[in-house]
Amino acid sequence: MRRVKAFIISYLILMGLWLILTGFYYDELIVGSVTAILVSLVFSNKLVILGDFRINPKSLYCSVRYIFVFLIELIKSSIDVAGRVLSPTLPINPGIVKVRTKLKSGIGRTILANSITLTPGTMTVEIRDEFLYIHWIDIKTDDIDTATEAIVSKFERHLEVIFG
Amino acid sequence: MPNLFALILLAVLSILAAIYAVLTKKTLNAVIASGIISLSASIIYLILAAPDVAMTEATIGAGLTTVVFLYALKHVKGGEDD
Amino acid sequence: MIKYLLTFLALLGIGYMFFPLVMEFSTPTRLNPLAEAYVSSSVNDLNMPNVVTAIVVSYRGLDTLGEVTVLFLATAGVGFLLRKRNHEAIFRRQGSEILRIGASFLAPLIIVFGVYIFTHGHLSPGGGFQGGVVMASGILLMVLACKEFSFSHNLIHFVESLSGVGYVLMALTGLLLIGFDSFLDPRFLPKGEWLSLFSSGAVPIIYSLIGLKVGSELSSVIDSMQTGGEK
Amino acid sequence: MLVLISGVLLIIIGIWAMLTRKNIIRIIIGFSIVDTGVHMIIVAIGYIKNATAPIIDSAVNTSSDISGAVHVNSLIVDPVPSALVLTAIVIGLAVTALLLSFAIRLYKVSGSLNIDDYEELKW
Repeated sequence: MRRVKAFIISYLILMGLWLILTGFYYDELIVGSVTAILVSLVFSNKLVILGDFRINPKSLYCSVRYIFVFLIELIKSSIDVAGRVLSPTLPINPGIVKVRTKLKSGIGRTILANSITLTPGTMTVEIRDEFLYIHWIDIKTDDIDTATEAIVSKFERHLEVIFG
Repeated sequence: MPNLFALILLAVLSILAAIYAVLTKKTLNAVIASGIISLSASIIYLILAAPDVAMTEATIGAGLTTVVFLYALKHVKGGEDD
Repeated sequence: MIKYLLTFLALLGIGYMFFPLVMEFSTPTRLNPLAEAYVSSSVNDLNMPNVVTAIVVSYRGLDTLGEVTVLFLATAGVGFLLRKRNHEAIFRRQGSEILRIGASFLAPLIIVFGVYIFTHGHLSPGGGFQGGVVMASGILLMVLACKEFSFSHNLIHFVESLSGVGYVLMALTGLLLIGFDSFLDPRFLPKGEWLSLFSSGAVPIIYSLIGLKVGSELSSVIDSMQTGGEK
Repeated sequence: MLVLISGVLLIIIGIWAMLTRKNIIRIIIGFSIVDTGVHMIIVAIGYIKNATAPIIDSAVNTSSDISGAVHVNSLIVDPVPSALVLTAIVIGLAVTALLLSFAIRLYKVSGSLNIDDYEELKW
């Protein structure tokens, strides 16, 4: 069941890429479908991770909301880091903190780590079991739970609904 | 005119990278310099209105050739033998 | 000292050989008759916008067949020189979880992009060689990121043989259907509509077969270089 | 013209590398530089001033006569050198890979990359 779901999702993603590249024509649809089905079949062992995606109204709502949450965080932290760079005293205190994540599925953890990396000021260095090691431009605390609250939880809340 | 300026810049860049590839002591640096030559050559082809050749040079010359060289360097332990 | 002098003289001689080429060269202002003929027959005969593809696949198709043969021989040579002595897996460090999942998510997208490049070789820049290399770079990403990833050699060899045989069969079909002097002639399929995917005869099919062949051959070159004949 | 000169210079630099270096990998790098130089020369010969790419789409001015045959009116670059270089680049990669695998074999057999250490073929 998980494999079938992963197959359908990967087919939709590959077909979406094909239609973005070509435009919506009858003959492009045929060739694109054949290509997407073949590639999904060949990579089905690897793409089985996509089966973690939950398809229900709540998770779709959360996916859309996650994009906005991410964009807002991106803008907020960009302004923060720009302010630090421009201020003459250079108020930075860099270092690596350890945080905990509750996410189990691999693709959810990858999206979490990439979101943390993409927001300026924080960068995921390594991921081991349930711990993420994050390079932070201004360490406020080195306690695991407080750091988790500050960096991870705002993303994790939504990803938990989507991927579990 | 901006095309001519870019052409001069790229031609000079590729020749400098070639001289560096010959003169440098480290083989790894020479490999990366030859990748830079291919990359600037591919942009030159784009300016000379040959997009097919530019695509081929960018993917093969700058991409796969460099990777194949790096794999070879891994097997000859860095290749510093000069 | 004498060695440097000799080298310098040799380089000077080579430079002198190119001297007339550079001095007497003037950028032409219009196409020569051969190119003119290729352009007009590519547009009118084959209904194909990309003239370079028309030359590579159709008018100079025999060159391309020879080139695919050269590529095959070089691949076979690399595989022979760097063959594995025993079939133990060599030690490689495992990539991190983010890298593995990101790579296995990206590689199919890269391969679909490669397929797009070689199926649209007759409409836009690109074609079998470029698309094949893009596909091989997707395979390279998987090989670099995942330790346990061993792409099925049987599948690769199957794709390679199938596309090679298909290419020659396409060439022979032109010979059978059109006439005695039409080896590699793609006009046995309908010309189709201008700028649509199924147009310009059999060119998209031939270029796709070339793309699959180049992609699988370069993937096996990457695999041989990566194992490198470890003892 | 400019590209032509830089192609010639690349060829000369590549041959310089092949003549003076002792390391086999460096000789192969010289070979690939010569390769790029030759491609540059061929592409530069096919260029026509103020021309567009040889792809006949809506950007190119065309007209059709009574019998339906299409004539290309605006200037496009010579497609023949492009097609030749296209195949030459791919063959260049194959030859480079073959040369490198020879170098790896030589290193595995005798543990050296210096061409002065290979004296079996001298007479």
